Amino acid sequence: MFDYFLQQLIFALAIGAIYGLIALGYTMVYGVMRLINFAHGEFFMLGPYIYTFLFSGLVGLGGLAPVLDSAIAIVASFVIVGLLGVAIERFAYRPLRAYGRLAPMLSALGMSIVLQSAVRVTVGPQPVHFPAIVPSTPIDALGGMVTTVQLGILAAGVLLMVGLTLFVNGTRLGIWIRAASESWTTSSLLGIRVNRAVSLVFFIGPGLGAMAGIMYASYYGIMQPTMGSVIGLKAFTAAILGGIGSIPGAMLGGFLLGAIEVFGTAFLPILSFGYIGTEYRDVFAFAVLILVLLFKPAGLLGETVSEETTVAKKDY
Amino acid sequence: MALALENVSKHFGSLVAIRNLSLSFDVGSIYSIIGPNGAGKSTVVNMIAGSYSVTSGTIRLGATALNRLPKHRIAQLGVSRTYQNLRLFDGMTVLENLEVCFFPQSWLTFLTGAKRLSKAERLEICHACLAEFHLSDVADVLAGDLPYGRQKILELARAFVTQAPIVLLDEPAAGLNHTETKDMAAMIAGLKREDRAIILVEHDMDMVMSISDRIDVLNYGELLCSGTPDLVRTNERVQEAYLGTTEELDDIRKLAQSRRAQGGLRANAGIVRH
Amino acid sequence: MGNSVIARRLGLLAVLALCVVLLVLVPYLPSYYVRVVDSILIYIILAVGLNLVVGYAGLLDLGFIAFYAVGAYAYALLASGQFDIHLPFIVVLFIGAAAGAIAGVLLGFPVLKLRGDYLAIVTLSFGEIIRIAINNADELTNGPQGIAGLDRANLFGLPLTSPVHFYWLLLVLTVIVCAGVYYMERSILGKAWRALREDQDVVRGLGINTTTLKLLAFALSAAIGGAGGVIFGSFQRFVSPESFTFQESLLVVLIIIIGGVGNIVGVIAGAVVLVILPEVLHFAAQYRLLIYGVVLVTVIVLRPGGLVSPRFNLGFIIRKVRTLWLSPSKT
Amino acid sequence: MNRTRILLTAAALLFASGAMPVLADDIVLGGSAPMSGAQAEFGQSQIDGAQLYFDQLNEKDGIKGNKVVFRPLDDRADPRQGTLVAQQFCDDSAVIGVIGHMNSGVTMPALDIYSECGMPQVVPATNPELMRMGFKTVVRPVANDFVQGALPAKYVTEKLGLKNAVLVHDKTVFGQGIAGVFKDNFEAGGGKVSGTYGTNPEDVDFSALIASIKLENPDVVYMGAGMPQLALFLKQMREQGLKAQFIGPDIGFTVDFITQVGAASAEGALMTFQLPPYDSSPELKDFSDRHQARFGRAPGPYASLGFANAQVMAAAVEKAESLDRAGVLAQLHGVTVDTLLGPVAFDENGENTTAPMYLYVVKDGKFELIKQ
Amino acid sequence: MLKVAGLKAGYGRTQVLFGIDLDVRAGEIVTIIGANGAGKTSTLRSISGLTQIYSGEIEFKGRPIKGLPPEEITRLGLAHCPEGRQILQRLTVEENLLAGYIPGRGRSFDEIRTQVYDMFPILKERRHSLASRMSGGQQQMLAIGRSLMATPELLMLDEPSLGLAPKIINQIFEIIITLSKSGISLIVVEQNAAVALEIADYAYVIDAGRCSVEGGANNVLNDPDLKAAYLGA
Repeated sequence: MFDYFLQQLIFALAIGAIYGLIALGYTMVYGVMRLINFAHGEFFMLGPYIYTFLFSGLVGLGGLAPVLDSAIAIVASFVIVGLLGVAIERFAYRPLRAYGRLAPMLSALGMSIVLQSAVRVTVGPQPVHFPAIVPSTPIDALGGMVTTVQLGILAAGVLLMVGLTLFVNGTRLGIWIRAASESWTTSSLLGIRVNRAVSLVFFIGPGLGAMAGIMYASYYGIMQPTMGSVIGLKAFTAAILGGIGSIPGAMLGGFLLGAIEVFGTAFLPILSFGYIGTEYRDVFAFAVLILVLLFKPAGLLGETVSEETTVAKKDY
Repeated sequence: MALALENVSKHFGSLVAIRNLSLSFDVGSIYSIIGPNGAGKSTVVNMIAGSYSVTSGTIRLGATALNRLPKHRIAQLGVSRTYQNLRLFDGMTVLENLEVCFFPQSWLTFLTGAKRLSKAERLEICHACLAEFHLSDVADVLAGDLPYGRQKILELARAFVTQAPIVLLDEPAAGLNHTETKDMAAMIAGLKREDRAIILVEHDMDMVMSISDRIDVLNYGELLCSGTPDLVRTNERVQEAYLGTTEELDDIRKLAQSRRAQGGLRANAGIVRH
Repeated sequence: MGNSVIARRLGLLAVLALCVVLLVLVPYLPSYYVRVVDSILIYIILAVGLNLVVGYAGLLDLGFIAFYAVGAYAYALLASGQFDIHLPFIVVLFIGAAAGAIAGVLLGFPVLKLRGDYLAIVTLSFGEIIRIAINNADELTNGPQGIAGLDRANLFGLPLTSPVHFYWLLLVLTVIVCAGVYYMERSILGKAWRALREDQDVVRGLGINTTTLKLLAFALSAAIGGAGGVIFGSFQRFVSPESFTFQESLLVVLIIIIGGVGNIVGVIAGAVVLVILPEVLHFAAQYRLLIYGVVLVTVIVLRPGGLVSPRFNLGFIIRKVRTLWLSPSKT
Repeated sequence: MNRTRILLTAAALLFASGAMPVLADDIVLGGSAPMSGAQAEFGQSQIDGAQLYFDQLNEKDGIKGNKVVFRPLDDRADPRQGTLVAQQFCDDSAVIGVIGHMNSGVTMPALDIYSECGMPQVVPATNPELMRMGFKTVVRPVANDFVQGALPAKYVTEKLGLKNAVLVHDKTVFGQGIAGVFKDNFEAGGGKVSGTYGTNPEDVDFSALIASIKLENPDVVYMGAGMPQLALFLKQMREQGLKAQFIGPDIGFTVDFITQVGAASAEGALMTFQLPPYDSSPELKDFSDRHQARFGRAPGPYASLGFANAQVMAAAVEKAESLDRAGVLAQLHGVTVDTLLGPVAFDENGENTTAPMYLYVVKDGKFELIKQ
Repeated sequence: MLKVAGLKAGYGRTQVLFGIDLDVRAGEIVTIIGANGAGKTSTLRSISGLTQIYSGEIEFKGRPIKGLPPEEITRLGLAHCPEGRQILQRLTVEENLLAGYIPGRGRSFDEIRTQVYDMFPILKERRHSLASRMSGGQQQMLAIGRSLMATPELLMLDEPSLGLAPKIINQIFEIIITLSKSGISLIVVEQNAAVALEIADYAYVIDAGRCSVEGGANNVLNDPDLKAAYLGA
């Protein structure tokens, strides 16, 4: 049984790292804009498509060593998707800032439809094989089995998370983002160009989403235009679970959701003597989410906002 | 009906806002709570109204302990209040701002247990209240469109419309000019009734001194002094709390003078009244 | 009485007459258009219901379709061969509304203390839980197969067989729902909701239990959703989990926002636009969704407050009619 | 206000452009499947297949000298949209036959509408229930899920002698239905099903599920699901070293399946399909080439199905005495056609009596027909 | 240094300033006093670009700044230390300082930080603790220190003594004098009128959104009418 548990833990970590990376994008955008960016899942989807386009382009042009081609394509995907995020914020969200919180959310929904349909009509609706960036080799780990791809994902995920944490905590730009997510007014009084901080967030968030998309496509070997919808919703759930607006919360939420799903699948049927099948996995995940929120209304690492700390007018 | 604070303390994290405060208020009088900024005046109001929880001690209205009750229950028991910053329902008309106070007495009494009033009765009360506060002419104007002074009065009207026995007024004169403040003071004085206690938190000393039956002075969350306006006015500790001690001031004064010695500053320019 | 008043009265009369004529003419359209109008009416009912929660009480509910599903399945279970129960339509309509309300209270009771976005995600989760549960409860709901062959609705002996029949039924129900919600909006309950949206804290200070207030909004809105579901079930005569996806919830929210939050006229406009748009876009084949998205974003960026200005609401129209007709000197 | 006017004008223009003229003696046939949204891939492939056949007909002077106009409408896999599409076809008296819908859930509420306006309908949806609802306006050339689930069950129990199976399905009408049929036949053949697991249609990560299936140690895994889930599942199964015989339904019969799984991992997987291999006959080879030439891509998952459905519909129109719905309907049940999928004839319910089904195995990175 | 003429401003449809005129000269400490809600804070917010301005002119160092976004105004050397301190609670002390630092104004972060730490040793001591963990007085010091990170030429302090113990208040006022000596011009908005007038050079009294009285601080302090108005005597 220990082997089994360990094996499941490995799966949970791999998928959790991906959820966590996407959740970061939600949480950062939410932090500075108080916006649920429904289009975020599409940045995740764009990642592998743009990577493939660039990689095959590089190879077509003669290319360098495959490792280099791949690295260039990965970095360029980050940048391109990031810039796209910045542009979308500029044109679809910024004009709506003065109109409460529903209008930008609707705009985000619209953008999600636009991005997904745009990819579908240009490259077709069918799932496309995505060649693994790292060859998948199984390695025996304490009775469990872990593949190099899983290790790579975990490593890349943790690396990006650590990198982001260092960036946000240790650099001036990072401080700007954190300041802006705490208070736009104060930040602007300090001379922080809040719009640039927002743009930065809309660069990093989608960029990380694209990275998660590439990792995901590489893990499962496919990409398709709809791949962002469901996983986007899940990552959003993860962000809420961890406490939306909190960067460590998003990572925790991601890993936790991964664990809930994996262990839900693995143990629900056993624990319920077969009455609750694996098809109830998502019900289980949502139920856990609701339970967590009932006891920690602001998520696990979110700040509990009570009437005493802010007497906020209008929730949205 | 009497409202009493018994050994009430309030901590915000490590900060002690109110320390072992005991006060009691009876119907039929106007009370003022004064004190320097940060002394805990608003905290007292917020604790009575149930916006803040009480760290220790008890607040009683008659025989009922108010702390631990949810805020709306406290209001239903007869505590109404105004807010330091205007908090009207800006998008609703003046009349609607009052009408909504009678929600507990509407057809939904099965949820609130209050005495039911018909719509006509409710409207009658509201109109009477508008007349009393000279707001009848703007009954159908959106509250947010009123000038500041009248918004303040509307907030006052909202606190009194339900005839609550305990009314908490949090800085009703803030932002008003002298004439308006005087009018406000007269209005509040006129609202004094046998079955009502008005508790006022206010900075404007003219107003406080002119209408209060008793003044409680708070400093650092503790009661500094309590008594009639005359008593409070002559109390030295009150003077100190508002002005700081003379010795401490002297140091600053010296520093200031040494700075001003460099000259070229307007410290002695004449007064211009606009 | 001046000429201008008469002219304006005539103008108003003409506009009203035009509306009535348009509504009366609908049954003479080809069935497809009637069906589209039926769809619009169903979505108006749903959106007016959801608007109680989103527009008036200011709570973002992303799982509204769950109540719609509850209503639709109520009809499917109580008026079909599934368990060979065949209750009359009108009875199930009330049962569906009640079941919706109960579901609303069950959901609302624990979660209404949550703040905006957390409430949104919890309602979303609830919607998904209901859908997945329906999809998995094979013995009760046939799971993904859905329940087919629901009874033809029968109203006091008149069978409802064609889209035109449903048009009249839906028109009457839409008017009832809109009028009911309009009345509620103007009642003290509506005022309390508006106050709640502006400043929840102060509302509590007025002695109003905000949780109860929200719960009422939730229950009423869920009841309307449930009733809408019953009609949908009887109209479609087939229910399956595919009709109750998260996207449908979003569609109803979109209708409200794009029309103008908290405004019945806006909701009607939103439903008309968002139901007709995909129909109009059929010519675009695979580009349909792309254009739909582009139009959506463009509209919202150009008119972020919704298509219909908040001033132009039902109350405004009624006042206009009243003043022009009853006391023309005032205008 | 100006913006409002722009929006209104744009809306009016869009509305106006919806109507397209049709020449009087054209034969108008409708088609409907999801062309946008999550299932667009499958829907579009079917529409493409049908379009290909009608193009081919029109090149040779159409039917009785009349040009065939194929009018596909998107139903987004949404039952409500489906009824609207059905009504639109019914209202347009020019439309004398419809091929659709792809999803059983969309077809069910639409059947009512089609039958009321006497619309001859060729249905690609495979749920067995559909043809038992008693509608007389509809035929189904494609084998229903009974045949498809039964064939591999028989094969593994009888030929391979495997007796311990685990079922996985995606809780869709198709997936769950076909897994159920397999189960019945597998148990009838003496096998034992040691577990049935449901997933979600959009799932991509099955690793946790596979790890727990491993505990059952099955020798057959039957999966009723769509693509890419079939491929993902098999890939992850092999990665975890679960060696059981994998069987899937027709959706997996694509080249993509093998690329996505990887040739080595896909080796030995069994797949059912209504068609002999594309290179097995000149017609099929021709179909594949034409598809490539017309749309610039290989036939999608349901393209051949769409093609065959179009053949059936065209045959009924060909035989019709009058070129209207009644004329076509009178012939619909009686047609016998030699389609791309093999010979087709219908029973009283409209089910294909001769619906063929083929079993394939992946060998050396290719699907190879198993001769029975 | 700063000239404000005929400033009218408000929030949406609610006008709160009805004509404010200010003149702040280089090296001065100017205090704005007035009743709670009279418009003192709104005046500062309007100067900083946080409030919607209906009409009037604002000039800083001879340059019109009306309509500029707050961050650009700060970057010109006009810092605003807001009411209630507005410390970024989730940041540490040093991060708050870093947030306030504006690069490219001639001085390095380290340089100014050292200066701020010299002025407020307690901040150096607690540089790594979360700002929310600091006491009110420490937060006020942090707020001032943070404003200094922008190397302002004019610093506007809104109610620096709010809610602080007298001892701390005195410290804050001493710091204000020190700042002034170092060449920074200051506007101090104060409830605590008596002390403010002691240290200021020039005073404006604001009443219901208008400047009602202005004059040299010494004269305002000793004016019997004004004394009565603020001390209730």
